[in-house]
Amino acid sequence: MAEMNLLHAINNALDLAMADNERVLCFGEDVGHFGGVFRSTSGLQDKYGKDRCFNTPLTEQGIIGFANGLAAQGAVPIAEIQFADYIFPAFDQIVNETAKFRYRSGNEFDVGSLVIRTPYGGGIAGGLYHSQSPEAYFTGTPGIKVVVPRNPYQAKGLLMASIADDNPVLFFEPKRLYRAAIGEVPEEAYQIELGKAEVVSPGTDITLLGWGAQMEIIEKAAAMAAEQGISCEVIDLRTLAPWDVDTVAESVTKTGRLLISHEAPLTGGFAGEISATISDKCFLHLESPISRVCGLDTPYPLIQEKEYVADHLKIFEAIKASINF
Amino acid sequence: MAEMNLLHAINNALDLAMADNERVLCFGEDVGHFGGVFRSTSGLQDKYGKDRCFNTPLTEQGIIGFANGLAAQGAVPIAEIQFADYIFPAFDQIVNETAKFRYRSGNEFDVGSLVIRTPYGGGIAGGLYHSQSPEAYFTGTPGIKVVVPRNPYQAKGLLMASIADDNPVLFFEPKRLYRAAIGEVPEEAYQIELGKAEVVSPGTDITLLGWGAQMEIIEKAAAMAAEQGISCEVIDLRTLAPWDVDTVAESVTKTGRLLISHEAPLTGGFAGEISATISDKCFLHLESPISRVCGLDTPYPLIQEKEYVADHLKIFEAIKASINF
Amino acid sequence: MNRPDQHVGAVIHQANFIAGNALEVPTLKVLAQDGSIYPNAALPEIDKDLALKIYDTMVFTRVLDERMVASQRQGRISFYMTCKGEEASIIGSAAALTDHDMIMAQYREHAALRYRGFTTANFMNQMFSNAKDLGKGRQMPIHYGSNELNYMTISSPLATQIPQATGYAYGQRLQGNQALTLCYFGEGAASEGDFHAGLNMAAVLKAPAIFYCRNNGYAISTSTDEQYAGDGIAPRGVGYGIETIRVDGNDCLAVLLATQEARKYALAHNKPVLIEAMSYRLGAHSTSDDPSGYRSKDEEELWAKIDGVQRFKLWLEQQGWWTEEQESERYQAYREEVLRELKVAEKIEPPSLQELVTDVYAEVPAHLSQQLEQLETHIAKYPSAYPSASKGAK
Amino acid sequence: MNRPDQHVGAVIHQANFIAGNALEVPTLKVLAQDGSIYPNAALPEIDKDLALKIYDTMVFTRVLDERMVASQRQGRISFYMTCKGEEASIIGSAAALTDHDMIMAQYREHAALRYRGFTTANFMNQMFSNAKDLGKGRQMPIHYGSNELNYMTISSPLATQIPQATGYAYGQRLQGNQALTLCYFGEGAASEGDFHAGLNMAAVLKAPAIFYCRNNGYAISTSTDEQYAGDGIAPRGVGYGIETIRVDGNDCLAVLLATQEARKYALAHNKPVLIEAMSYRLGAHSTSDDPSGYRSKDEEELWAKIDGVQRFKLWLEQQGWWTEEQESERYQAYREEVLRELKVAEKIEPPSLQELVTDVYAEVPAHLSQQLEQLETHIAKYPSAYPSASKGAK
Ligand SMILES: Cc1ncc(C[n+]2csc(CCOP(=O)(O)OP(=O)(O)O)c2C)c(N)n1
Ligand SMILES: Cc1ncc(C[n+]2csc(CCOP(=O)(O)OP(=O)(O)O)c2C)c(N)n1
Ligand SMILES: [Mg+2]
Ligand SMILES: [Mg+2]
Repeated sequence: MAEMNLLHAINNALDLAMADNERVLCFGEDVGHFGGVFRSTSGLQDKYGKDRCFNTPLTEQGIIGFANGLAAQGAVPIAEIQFADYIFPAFDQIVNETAKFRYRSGNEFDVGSLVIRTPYGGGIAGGLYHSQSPEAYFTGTPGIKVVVPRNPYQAKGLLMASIADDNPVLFFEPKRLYRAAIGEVPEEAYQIELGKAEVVSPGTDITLLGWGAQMEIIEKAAAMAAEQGISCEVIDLRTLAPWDVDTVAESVTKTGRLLISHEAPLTGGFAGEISATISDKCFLHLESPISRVCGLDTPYPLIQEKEYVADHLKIFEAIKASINF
Repeated sequence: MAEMNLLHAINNALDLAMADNERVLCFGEDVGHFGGVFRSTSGLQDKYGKDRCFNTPLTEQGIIGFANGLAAQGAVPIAEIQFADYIFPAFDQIVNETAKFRYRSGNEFDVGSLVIRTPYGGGIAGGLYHSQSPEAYFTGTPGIKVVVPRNPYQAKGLLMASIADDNPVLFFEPKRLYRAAIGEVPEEAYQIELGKAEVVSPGTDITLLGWGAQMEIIEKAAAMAAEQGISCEVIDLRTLAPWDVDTVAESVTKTGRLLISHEAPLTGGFAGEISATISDKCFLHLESPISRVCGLDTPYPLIQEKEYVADHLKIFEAIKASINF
Repeated sequence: MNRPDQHVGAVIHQANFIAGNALEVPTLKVLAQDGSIYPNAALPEIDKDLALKIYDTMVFTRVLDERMVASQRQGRISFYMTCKGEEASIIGSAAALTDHDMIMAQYREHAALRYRGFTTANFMNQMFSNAKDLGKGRQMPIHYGSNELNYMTISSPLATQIPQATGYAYGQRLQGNQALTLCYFGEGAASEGDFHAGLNMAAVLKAPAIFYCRNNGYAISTSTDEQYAGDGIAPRGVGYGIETIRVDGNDCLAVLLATQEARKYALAHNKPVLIEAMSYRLGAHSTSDDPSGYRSKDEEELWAKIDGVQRFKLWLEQQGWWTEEQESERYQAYREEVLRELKVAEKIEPPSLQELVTDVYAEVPAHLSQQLEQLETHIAKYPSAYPSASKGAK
Repeated sequence: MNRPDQHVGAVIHQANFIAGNALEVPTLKVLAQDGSIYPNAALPEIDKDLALKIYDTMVFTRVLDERMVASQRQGRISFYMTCKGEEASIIGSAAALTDHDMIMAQYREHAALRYRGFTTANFMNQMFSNAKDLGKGRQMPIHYGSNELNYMTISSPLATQIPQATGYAYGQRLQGNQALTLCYFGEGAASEGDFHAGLNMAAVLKAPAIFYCRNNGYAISTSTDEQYAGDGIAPRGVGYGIETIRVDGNDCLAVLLATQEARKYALAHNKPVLIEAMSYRLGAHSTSDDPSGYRSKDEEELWAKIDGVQRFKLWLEQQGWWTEEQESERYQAYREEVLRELKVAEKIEPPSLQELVTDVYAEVPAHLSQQLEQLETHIAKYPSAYPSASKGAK
């Protein structure tokens, strides 16, 4: 075990993967010598050479197109998109190509070895182009897995599992936690199974569901609720596509209440899909409407970030409203 | 009044808009002399000249980037994307630019005059790249309006309203109905207000909600249900973003049941958002879980299209299940 | 190190613009229209076997195109695209590769797939979307692919294969197995952003790829003067620092020569090469298209006269390698074969219902198993409404 | 009509590739390092007023950059980017335009905005995201924009402004008002697909746009040899059939001359022009960046020596238009002005809470009014937790 922040945990996962398999490659804008603008690929070029860890020209559609080709060829590409806000030029390569590669060819070809890493989310005074949480654009796309870790331990285990997984994985990293989240992380390789939500803390009155950086905020609200005698079951979804319906449904069947919180705007966010599915599965168990505490339906603001975000106070109020429904 | 198919209705709307305002321009791949691969811009170049109706080079990101610039300059661009399946290369220009143009500039600049037209949907033996219904990728993006007409009369009125609207509008045209849907359409200009759902036929037992080409299928199922003595209230949402929550909620408050059907895959489709919102608003009125009858969570198939789609039989079965819940 | 003198070649003191047409791009020609070799022309590496294999593929492609357009008209298949007019260009380039080289095509290059060994049955199974289609009946006709033959499955979205080819070739270079990737695309597709990304990345990252632009004059109805204002696609190569050549696409020997040289160069230097083959789409864009709406018969006839198949045949005859008798025999044989295989393929059952949910992921996830199960239950209620149940397939 | 002879210039019979560096791109230089004019050099249209306005903008920009980097270090603003090293390039090009011409910039071109008349207060209000910011406090520092000054609001996603500039210029042409669009972008951004789309469309659709590439050696840490393998960006112009010129970006007179000529050409012919200005990003990429991780002090010093501001000043002095005394006075005055306006701006309240939901659409739709209302109710419960309530803004 070693104490690592989230960046170190990711760097460590990449390092172990590259050491283990010479076909693993890391690339993206500024990823090479410089180690990425957040330094998550720091030291990898020195260790594994320029052919395996390198800068690309500044073109996200090119990066993912290139990565698709590499994966089809049998390499194990780990492509970085510098900010999730800049993943959209690569949208066609991801949604029409990555996600459909195996299906359209009848399994003659696939890009299952591909991992796309990208920092997402707000809370860093980044305004509308350095704060987005675009996960729902991808959870509605059959053929890719979507994974979001909440802390260093999870980040390493989930990233190693994503690299090993035989499907393309979009790995969203909560950049607000890169240096802020610190925890004990095993130094050796390990994997956390994809597709499984985790009950972070058990409870009886209401289920609180989230992922990534939002988990910390949900837990803070749960602690406030606990002081009021409300027992929250907190779940980290971890894999958003395909997602673990059973764990969530089981919890809601028990608690009778569900609150989902994410950073992205409310309308069209992934909470809507979860709410629709759980309403259906747990219809007779729900004691109050499923609550969604999310960003406002606007672009991500700058100076009014504090007001905009789904913070612990808003979640706490929504918990009370759900209990008192 | 004249009898028009859906293509004629659209062509007629474009013609009237161009005649009315010389700043209206129509362009896209093969849109000029040839009049578009579906012929919706037929005759417009002859009538209004090459400067106002023209072919572009083959680049969707370029078409929408160009259209954004034109709109900011004060022109009224109507850009065509040949198939909705090919809108993804333009995703960044739409989601990061079009949708955020006014907001990010504090209203110094806007692209409110822009309309993007694109044929969407299945049922034409088009397989995974000529059948997609990507509306939910856009309904989760604040800043754009999303409109889908169900027949020639609606198409003309909604398109003319979209052109007049001071917000960028994404206008999805149900290509399966281009020639198949025929109806009476006024020859003069008229608009159908955006943002308003339409109760197509009133009913008491269950609300059926959809949009575009799916309406025809929903109505067929409603007719089957009627034979069994089930009275369906059928609603065409028409504008998907921002959507008319009130009309839907009012209907569901009355009927106590809701079924939503769309062509796109279930998971992440816009039905999830509607279900989540209506569950919340109508929690105490719902007598059965909200039902979603949608495409399977796979890419759109070719030879197994009939099995894949949300057809009237599946909807009919779901209506019965909801009633018998 | 970025130095102030890095890009400074000559210095000028007047604002003289470089003209948009400043770069002179010559065209490589080897074979004259009458089947003779131009005086002093270099010849590609070619012997009788290779020449006959090329021509055999040309004949097969002509027959296939002719038959399938007819089948589409008869309603037997839903859609088709011919490569008529571009056979010399496509087959000549494919013939310069080894079987280990990957081909990533756009869609109009089935002649290259045939050259690689795709059987007539393979073609038919794909076009009839039956259970034997390697692609499991999921894509429209002509979206072929074969792992065994190193021919990447066609994807409809244009130009996406270009940066993918760069990645594929990069992977090949790292594996050091002296194989490269040839990427076909149209002059229309070359307007997409992916073209720019793919070529620039290949040059910077040293990917041994051959980018082969089929400039056939049209992208559906859009002629080249509405597609670009420069001198075609070739000058763009220089913009990326890529070795480039333009070739007469109706001249099979010129195409073969250019591609053979490109392959040698790319593998020796770990660098990409751009080839622009000038030709013409003699047929409609697809069976959904009617070109009379946007171009003249005169124009079509002008190009039909300089057809590459005819030119190559004249050369073969001059070598004494081909006769009119062989010609009619071969056409006859292929017509029969295509018709026979067509009849077989159209009777083969469609893929099983289960294939609706396979290959979305490497394994079928829980939610898709459930969706399939529900679907099966539903179909059982209405068997006559669904082809899979009514035809008894499964 | 697509004719077989259309693209056929010279014919060759050997497979001679055009080399990746076949196009020789000279560099325009007017002003030598010592402030003298090169013998025989053409001069731009410039008089004393214009020259002093240019230099005044240079001084202001240096002061602003210096002060704001310091302010960021002090934690007063969150972020900053300088245009240090590129002032001559940016101001020289902006000075060739009329006020009716639209400027669409990347982000490092605030000197051009200043040249247009953006006040010191305007700058400060944007960087402090206060209620007087034209952008309503929604974007990070340096994302300026002004409708009145025809300077499009900056957007962080790179290169998106390039095809937009094509559209804007096309609209200008149709309106026939003899105005054009100048579009700035970095050599890094030129790798994006939008660059390709924007330039090709401009050439084909005859949009009077000047595409101005600031080649400053780096895209964050990525040097030009990892960005492209060709001879910079200029040769790409020829790929699109666009008139092109390369200019010494540290030579303000050369930049001015090239841009003046480009403007005349673009308006006279309704065609785009590509200018590549060779310069160097003397500072860090942004205040979040530390260039010592990827480049040497030696390299930086090499470029600092050929600084364009110093060069222009020497020329002014040789004209007798500027003295050391004026120099120190002006620096002093701007330092005071910037500090004064900074102190004013940082005390101005933030935009009202209502601005959270305006401008998403032309009017505030029902669901956003509701969200705002709920938010107001919520904030009223926890006033101390939210800046808008605790600071009493609204
Ligand atoms: C991204 C995308 N946009 C549009 C289309 C529709 N489309 C199919 S083929 C075609 C024309 C392609 O022209 P070109 O690249 O010159 O190839 P050719 O058909 O001439 O062989 C178009 C516009 C598509 N398949 N993909
Ligand atoms: C689409 C997109 N990708 C990545 C980024 C992150 N980014 C911001 S500036 C920059 C480098 C730009 O370099 P260049 O175009 O040369 O401009 P310079 O900073 O040198 O002026 C990068 C990668 C972005 N803003 N947008
Ligand atoms: Mg073509
Ligand atoms: Mg740069």
